[in-house]
Amino acid sequence: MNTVFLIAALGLLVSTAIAMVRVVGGPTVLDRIVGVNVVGAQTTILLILIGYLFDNISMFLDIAIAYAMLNFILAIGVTKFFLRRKSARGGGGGEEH
Amino acid sequence: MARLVTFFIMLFFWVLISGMFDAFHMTVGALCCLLVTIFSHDLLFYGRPDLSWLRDIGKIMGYFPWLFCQIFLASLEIAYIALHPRMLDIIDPRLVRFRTRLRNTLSRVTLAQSITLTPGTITVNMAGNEFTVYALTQHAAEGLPGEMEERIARALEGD
Amino acid sequence: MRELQEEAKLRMPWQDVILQTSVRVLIPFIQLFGLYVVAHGHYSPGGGFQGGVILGAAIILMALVFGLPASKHYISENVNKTLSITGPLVYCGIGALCVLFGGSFLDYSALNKILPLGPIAWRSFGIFLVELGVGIGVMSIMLRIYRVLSSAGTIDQGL
Amino acid sequence: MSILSVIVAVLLLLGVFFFIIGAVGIVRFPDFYSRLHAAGKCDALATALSLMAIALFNIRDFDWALFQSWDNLRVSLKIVLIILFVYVASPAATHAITKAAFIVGIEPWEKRKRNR
Repeated sequence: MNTVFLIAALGLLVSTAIAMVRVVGGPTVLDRIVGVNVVGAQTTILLILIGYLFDNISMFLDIAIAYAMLNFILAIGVTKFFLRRKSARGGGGGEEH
Repeated sequence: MARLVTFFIMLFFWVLISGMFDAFHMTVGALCCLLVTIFSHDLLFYGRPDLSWLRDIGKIMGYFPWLFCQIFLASLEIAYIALHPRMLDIIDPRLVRFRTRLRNTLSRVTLAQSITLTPGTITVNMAGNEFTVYALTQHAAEGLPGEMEERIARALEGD
Repeated sequence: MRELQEEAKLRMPWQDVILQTSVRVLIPFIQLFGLYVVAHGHYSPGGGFQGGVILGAAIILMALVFGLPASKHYISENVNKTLSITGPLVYCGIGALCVLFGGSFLDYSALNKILPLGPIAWRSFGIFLVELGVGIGVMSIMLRIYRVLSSAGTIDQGL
Repeated sequence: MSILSVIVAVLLLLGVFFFIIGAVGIVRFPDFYSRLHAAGKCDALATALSLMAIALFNIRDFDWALFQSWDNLRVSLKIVLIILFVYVASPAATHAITKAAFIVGIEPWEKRKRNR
């Protein structure tokens, strides 16, 4: 069974590498956010698989839950920040930059 | 009442994630649940202090398997599109607007989340009972809101 | 397309019903998980700092989605200041108490003289208390940094 | 190799397959909104499938009659909690990003533009 987990983890690494293309070369900031979100979702699974490979599932599970939560908060936070910055630049009037 | 229910939900959650049943950890757990209850009980049951949500949860559990099945089928379609060599000929993105007949906020939000979860469609905006949905293909656009709305209406609004 | 954009801008782009409803359900669980990480610091990964970060992130999430005034209603500035003093005070207080009872700084077994539980139980309990202090401090100071940075010093509107 | 192992392997590899589809999708699709289709949703499904596989694998030596090894069952339920969390949080994040892009004014790709 460890072999299957190892293969799955390698597949996840490959897909992370593909998603990184969008993170590095995305035309807009929002593209990069999407890329980072995808990488975060893959990392959650990867952490749990690592937990199995190291025989310490209950420890890595906590890290995975925290990672999923912070990933969600990161997406919303960066989105709001970008929205605010863009609207301030695009003629918000008297707002400071 | 809402506080009591929140406390027991939190206690259940604590037992699930903690897994240590000595006196010290259970005491700490009960204290933590109490703290969260005091701070956040009005977040979890905003505007619904009665027990009507219990019935809703039971009904919505029957909705999830169908949703999961839909998500799986639609994901296969997205996979077909994403791997197709001449992808640009297949996709035809468009904005769709429609009005829903769902009444309360929770069921509308459930509908919006389900639409977003089903590949091929994303909820762009929800203002009142008007949804703006971005659909990837014509086939996905035609399937809106359709059966999903009916099922949610049956599950959450009881008609 | 164009008028749809205008409409989406007009109707309070910061207040999003879908996001608010989802976040409202999630926040109590995130808080409880943060408390769990603080409380189980000596058995599992994590501890005071990490749990404090998760607790602070829950309230930052609230400030992001409901607006800064709502989060100030939840934890006001005065309470936040008190908490950010309490956290380091608990940490230093435990350490100083150990010195007072004849040990070195943060040598918890010296606390045995207050309440005879045995030095080993006191070590475990002392670590828990210190981590509680660290958690409270990290939470409130993270929240404070977010509030000051997001509103450019004047804590009124936020991101 | 029991039947459980086969189910676990199939679910896990299916999840990884959907992850790769999502990654390929966000690289190949022409505009921002269609990239979101690939990203947000294939990932939710792939996460659910992989986590289900792991949860099933975790209760492989759980004895239902004696109700021993309570810890394994607890870990599996915890994994199910992650699935529920992802299914509430992921569409909300996708929706937030979409709405932000919509307000900022990123133009969607349209078919007739290309034909012109």
